Amino acid sequence: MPDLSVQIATLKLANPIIAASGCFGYGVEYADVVDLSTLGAVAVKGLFLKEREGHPPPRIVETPSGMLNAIGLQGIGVHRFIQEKLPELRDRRAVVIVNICGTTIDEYVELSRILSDAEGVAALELNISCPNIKEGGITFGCSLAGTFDVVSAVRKATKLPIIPKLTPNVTDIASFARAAQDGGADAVSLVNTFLAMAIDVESRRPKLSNIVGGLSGPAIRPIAVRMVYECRQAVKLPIIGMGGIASATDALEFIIAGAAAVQVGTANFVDPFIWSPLIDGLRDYLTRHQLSGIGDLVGRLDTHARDKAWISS
Amino acid sequence: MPDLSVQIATLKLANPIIAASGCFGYGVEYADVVDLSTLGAVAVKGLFLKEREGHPPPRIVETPSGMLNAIGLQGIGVHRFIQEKLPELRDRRAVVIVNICGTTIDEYVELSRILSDAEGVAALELNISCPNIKEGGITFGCSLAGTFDVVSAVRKATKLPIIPKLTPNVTDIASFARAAQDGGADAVSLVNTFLAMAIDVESRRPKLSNIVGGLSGPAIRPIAVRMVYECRQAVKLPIIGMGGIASATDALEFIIAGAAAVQVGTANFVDPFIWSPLIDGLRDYLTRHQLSGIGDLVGRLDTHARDKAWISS
Amino acid sequence: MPIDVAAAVVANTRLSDEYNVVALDAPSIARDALPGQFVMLKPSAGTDPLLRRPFSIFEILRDETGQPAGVSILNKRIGVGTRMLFDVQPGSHIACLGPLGLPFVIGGSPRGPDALPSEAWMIAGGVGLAPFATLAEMLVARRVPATLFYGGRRASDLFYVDWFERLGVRVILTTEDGSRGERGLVTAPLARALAAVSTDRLLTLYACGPTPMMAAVAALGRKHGRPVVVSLEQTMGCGLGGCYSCVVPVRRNGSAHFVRSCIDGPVFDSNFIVWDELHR
Amino acid sequence: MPIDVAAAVVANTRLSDEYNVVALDAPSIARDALPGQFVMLKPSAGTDPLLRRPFSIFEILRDETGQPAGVSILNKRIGVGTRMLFDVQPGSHIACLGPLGLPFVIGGSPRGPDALPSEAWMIAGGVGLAPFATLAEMLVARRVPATLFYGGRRASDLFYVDWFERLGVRVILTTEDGSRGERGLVTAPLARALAAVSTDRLLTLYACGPTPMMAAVAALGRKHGRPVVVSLEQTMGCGLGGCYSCVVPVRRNGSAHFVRSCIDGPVFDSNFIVWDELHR
Ligand SMILES: Cc1cc2nc3c(=O)[nH]c(=O)nc-3n(C[C@H](O)[C@H](O)[C@H](O)COP(=O)(O)OP(=O)(O)OC[C@H]3O[C@@H](n4cnc5c(N)ncnc54)[C@H](O)[C@@H]3O)c2cc1C
Ligand SMILES: Cc1cc2nc3c(=O)[nH]c(=O)nc-3n(C[C@H](O)[C@H](O)[C@H](O)COP(=O)(O)OP(=O)(O)OC[C@H]3O[C@@H](n4cnc5c(N)ncnc54)[C@H](O)[C@@H]3O)c2cc1C
Ligand SMILES: Cc1cc2nc3c(=O)[nH]c(=O)nc-3n(C[C@H](O)[C@H](O)[C@H](O)COP(=O)(O)O)c2cc1C
Ligand SMILES: Cc1cc2nc3c(=O)[nH]c(=O)nc-3n(C[C@H](O)[C@H](O)[C@H](O)COP(=O)(O)O)c2cc1C
Ligand code: FES
Ligand code: FES
Repeated sequence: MPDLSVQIATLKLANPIIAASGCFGYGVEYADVVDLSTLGAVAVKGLFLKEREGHPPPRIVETPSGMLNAIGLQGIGVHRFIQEKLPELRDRRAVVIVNICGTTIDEYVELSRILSDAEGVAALELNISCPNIKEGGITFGCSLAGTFDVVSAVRKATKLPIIPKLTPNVTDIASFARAAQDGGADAVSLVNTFLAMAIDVESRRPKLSNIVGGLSGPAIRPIAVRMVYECRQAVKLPIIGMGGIASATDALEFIIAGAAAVQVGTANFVDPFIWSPLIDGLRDYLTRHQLSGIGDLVGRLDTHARDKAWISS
Repeated sequence: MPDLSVQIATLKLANPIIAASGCFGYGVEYADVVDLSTLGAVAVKGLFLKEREGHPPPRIVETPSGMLNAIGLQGIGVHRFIQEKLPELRDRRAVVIVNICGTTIDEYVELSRILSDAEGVAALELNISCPNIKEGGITFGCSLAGTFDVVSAVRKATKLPIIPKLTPNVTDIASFARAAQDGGADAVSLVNTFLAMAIDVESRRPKLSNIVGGLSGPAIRPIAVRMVYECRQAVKLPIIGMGGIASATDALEFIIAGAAAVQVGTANFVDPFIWSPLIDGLRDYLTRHQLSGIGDLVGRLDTHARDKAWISS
Repeated sequence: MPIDVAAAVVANTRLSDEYNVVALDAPSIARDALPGQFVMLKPSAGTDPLLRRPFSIFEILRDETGQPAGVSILNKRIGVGTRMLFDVQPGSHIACLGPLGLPFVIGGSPRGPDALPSEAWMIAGGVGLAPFATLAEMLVARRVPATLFYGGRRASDLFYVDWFERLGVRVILTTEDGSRGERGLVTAPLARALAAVSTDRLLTLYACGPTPMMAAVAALGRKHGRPVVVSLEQTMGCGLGGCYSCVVPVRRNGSAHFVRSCIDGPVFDSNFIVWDELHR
Repeated sequence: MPIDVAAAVVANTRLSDEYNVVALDAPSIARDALPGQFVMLKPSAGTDPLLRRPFSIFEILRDETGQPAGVSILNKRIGVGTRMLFDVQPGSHIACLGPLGLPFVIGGSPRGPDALPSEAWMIAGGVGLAPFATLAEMLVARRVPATLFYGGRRASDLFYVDWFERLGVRVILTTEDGSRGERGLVTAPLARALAAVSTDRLLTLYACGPTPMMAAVAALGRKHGRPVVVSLEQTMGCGLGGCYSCVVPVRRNGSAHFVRSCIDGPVFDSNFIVWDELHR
């Protein structure tokens, strides 16, 4: 039986399959359809200190093999999360990664402190990459100094593993992975959504109330895989890859490109029962390829045959 | 009868529909299936000074609602183009935009000089954004100074309209549009393809011989529309928009977002007879909406209703 | 507890060139489904279109022995997914997730019989008829006198009228062009009836249809002091509370909040909806 | 001049659980098609899968009066698009672009009869049979004695053998498991036959199948001084020369160049192909 477990600092995952933040509610919504303890981890919906109502609808639009969202981080805030959701997640033995968002470094720090004291939080994912809100988040995620500053400030505030989540809307994502590493991150996760928009041509209005939103789903997978591959070459940190994963094969693409674990977001909307086929698919692959553990596969892209250029000038 | 014509400096298009570079051969390949003179223009395959063999196959991979390509700019070079292809394009009364690529600024300048002397070239598109070749091109396209330098050098060498083609693989594409404008461009075209990759998980090899390639097709459309919208707000230059256009509705999205004209690439592979439905579709829309010309639509996105935020915090 | 089945298409019955009924083989969903609940259907395999589409459970289909064998949906062709369902071939399979959402409440609890209304009026606009076939069956089973106010654009947009009448439901029809029933909107006969009905009748209104229609029914209900239960239609990414796409503005403790209509709805007490802010 | 038609599926004939023949109503393509040409089919509407797939024209279908009425393709299910074609419903429509590519040459020109070979051998591996039905008809029509060397994995992978024999083609079969014909690869009987045939026969070989098979046939042809014409299968984005995805390495004036196999092929003189560099 091959070993699917993954260790990232103190974060121990039974398998590399994580429910992506914002695509799995607070986890408890899905307790009826999937045994939460069978997932590698659950990354809960992005939390601010305070409650937020988010953007008015329309909040999503379907696009070719993808979707745009501009939810605007509606959420119950960290305190209600700890009171109302965390106990149930604990009872269900979910490995909980809390995705945190702030408008200032102090907010990230305060969130980290509060969550470090809460029982049942396994790691913090720093959302510095949400394209849908003007204030905060992305302003850190699009600046190397900002990324470094947030990460190093949070580093001082918590012993929990910290995982900055990187935006793909940058020229050189690998430099952001490096900034995160330098700031003391335990891993990086990527990618968040691509800033995008859709227009209703009859009314000539944006289809989203927020005008722009984030593109996710299979459409973005090839770009996300490339970004994981680039980060793999730039940093030693474990990488948590995501973007359009909808099958075990897709997950394996990310792992072979360099991801130690993966997250699945949009595909859960289409198929909330996707989890055990995903996990079984990884196990079957390892068995079929006679690999003893998933770690043997991470970053094992064979570019050898491709390195020889032929008549190409 | 609404007016579909578009004027960009001295470049006069009968309608805003342009065949995208690299997706329409040298134009002559399609003379059997479409009357080239009915297109707004034909952007021919990227040309270097010299002939190039390009990358070994596999050169394309299909992805969800998209495709990757790493052709590696195989091409006949500018001299053979002028001798072997341009006369036929002229005979067929095609409006020809030549897409030029160099590894140095001098090469762009030389190409511009050579093509300025050739009869039947209507404009130059500066490919500073091809993600598939290591040398040149993209090194200019990913640096603001590089973009400015190439454009201003070419500006001095030619009276032809020059249209730098921007890469989407940057944090802030609008700043590149500004650099192009500052350099003296007559328009900008965007987007080129997104750097991406796909892996065959069974062999653990990249699916493309070049390892990475460029993502095009409907998958990228929402990102491309957003980029056109951003550039529209940043520059006064006409914008030629593209990325995943496969219907008149798609073209209208770009136009309403701010594009004066559009290019169609990948969709031509799927449907080489797409051109007249596209052009007719634009005309029908204008008629239906009682607009006298396509210019009345450019950038006419109504964000009013969306500007009011409600209970969103 | 929702389940996902690859449901075989048992029949595709065209009702007009816009409407059809798709019968799906899904016994376990049929067994659990309650009136007002919905399913999420994947119109085609592959990633274009990517998302599932929500559909009210129209009928509970039964086998010869009367056991629940499947569900049908009443489909109106308005876009890419509903077109695929309009053209679906019997024998093919459709991923069907359900039952989802909160059901209609008659009286106290969705399952229990306590405090039934003395009368129930259903107000349907167009495809808004869909949730009322099962609701009508439940009302009739519990001996609640039921009326259906049913409006469409024209006579050929009205379906299952005989079916409701055979069940014992009083049906009042309107069409915008007057080709069947009263000419105009369904709210006109409804308004008259509300003015006429005795105030000591415990009357509940159930409305489903275009948002403006539901808003108008809600206003009429408020005016006449009658509870109005609505079934809202918002774009839904997941149907399970995961994405927060389907929110509707709901008044709670004085202030308005966005509430997920997939798990806290689609059925709502209309009094709590902030109608002016509801996306149409 | 290629055209694009929304061709109705006239029949979907399953030959095995992997192979089928799809008959398409496309008279204008059928009228123009020459042996060795291909069509680009869009397996489904929508953008997933996005691209068309290339298929050899297998048969020219004719109406009662003998007029060309359509084309069929011999489809082998290997991926998403070929699976859709395997499952395609008669009555549905498939976008079919063609005829495309350069046809087989017998003798001088594809249309003219000059300098016919005195004998033609077709070597087919698996689905590589596809272009040979129309070629065989043309050979027979021009009275060129024709032989088909046809190899598959097992007996159930060999199709249309009677059809070729009825046409007057000599058929030599091999299967990898020996369940029909000679056990082994098709190149074994071919090698023996090449060694045996009189050198004064003007013999041309036509090969289509897996790249290693075609390479082996090309090598045998070279060894025995016989011309070998191959029909190559490369991934094609457009089929019209627009994308440069389908290139094959061809020796020209001493050096190798990438040549588009959609418009400069798919049929090539094997001597010009740089077999070691051909993508498999
Ligand atoms: C709880 C609920 C029950 C419903 N019951 C029925 C029913 O019984 N019969 C029926 O015909 N329709 C019903 N609808 C509406 C139905 O879901 C839409 O008509 C359908 O999603 C449109 O899909 P499309 O691909 O044809 O349209 P497109 O416009 O191509 O769809 C694009 C996207 O918008 C969404 N969308 C578009 N219109 C609507 C809409 N009116 N409501 C919700 N989402 C929409 C789609 O789901 C998809 O995500 C119901 C909706 C909800 C929320
Ligand atoms: C000129 C020509 C004639 C052909 N004739 C036939 C025929 O008569 N019968 C038949 O069954 N097949 C034929 N093929 C092969 C057929 O095109 C592929 O089997 C088919 O494209 C696979 O599509 P898929 O979606 O099932 O596979 P996928 O692997 O899902 O396809 C992914 C992509 O790779 C391409 N691809 C995959 N395999 C091949 C291949 N072997 N050749 C070319 N492209 C490939 C697809 O077109 C698509 O773009 C021919 C190919 C060419 C080039
Ligand atoms: C509706 C929706 C809401 C999201 N909310 C969050 C969020 O709160 N925090 C976050 O870091 N990422 C959020 N994301 C991004 C996803 O976690 C993920 O990075 C992205 O969707 C790409 O993965 P996918 O293609 O598998 O969905 C959200 C995505 C979607 C579609
Ligand atoms: C096969 C292929 C080759 C291309 N070659 C070029 C090129 O030579 N020069 C260039 O500027 N862009 C090239 N492009 C990019 C296209 O012109 C266009 O910018 C991009 O594909 C997005 O548009 P689309 O989605 O309509 O294809 C190429 C794209 C493809 C798919
Ligand atoms: S549809 Fe996803 S939360 Fe309601
Ligand atoms: S398939 Fe596009 S050039 Fe040959």
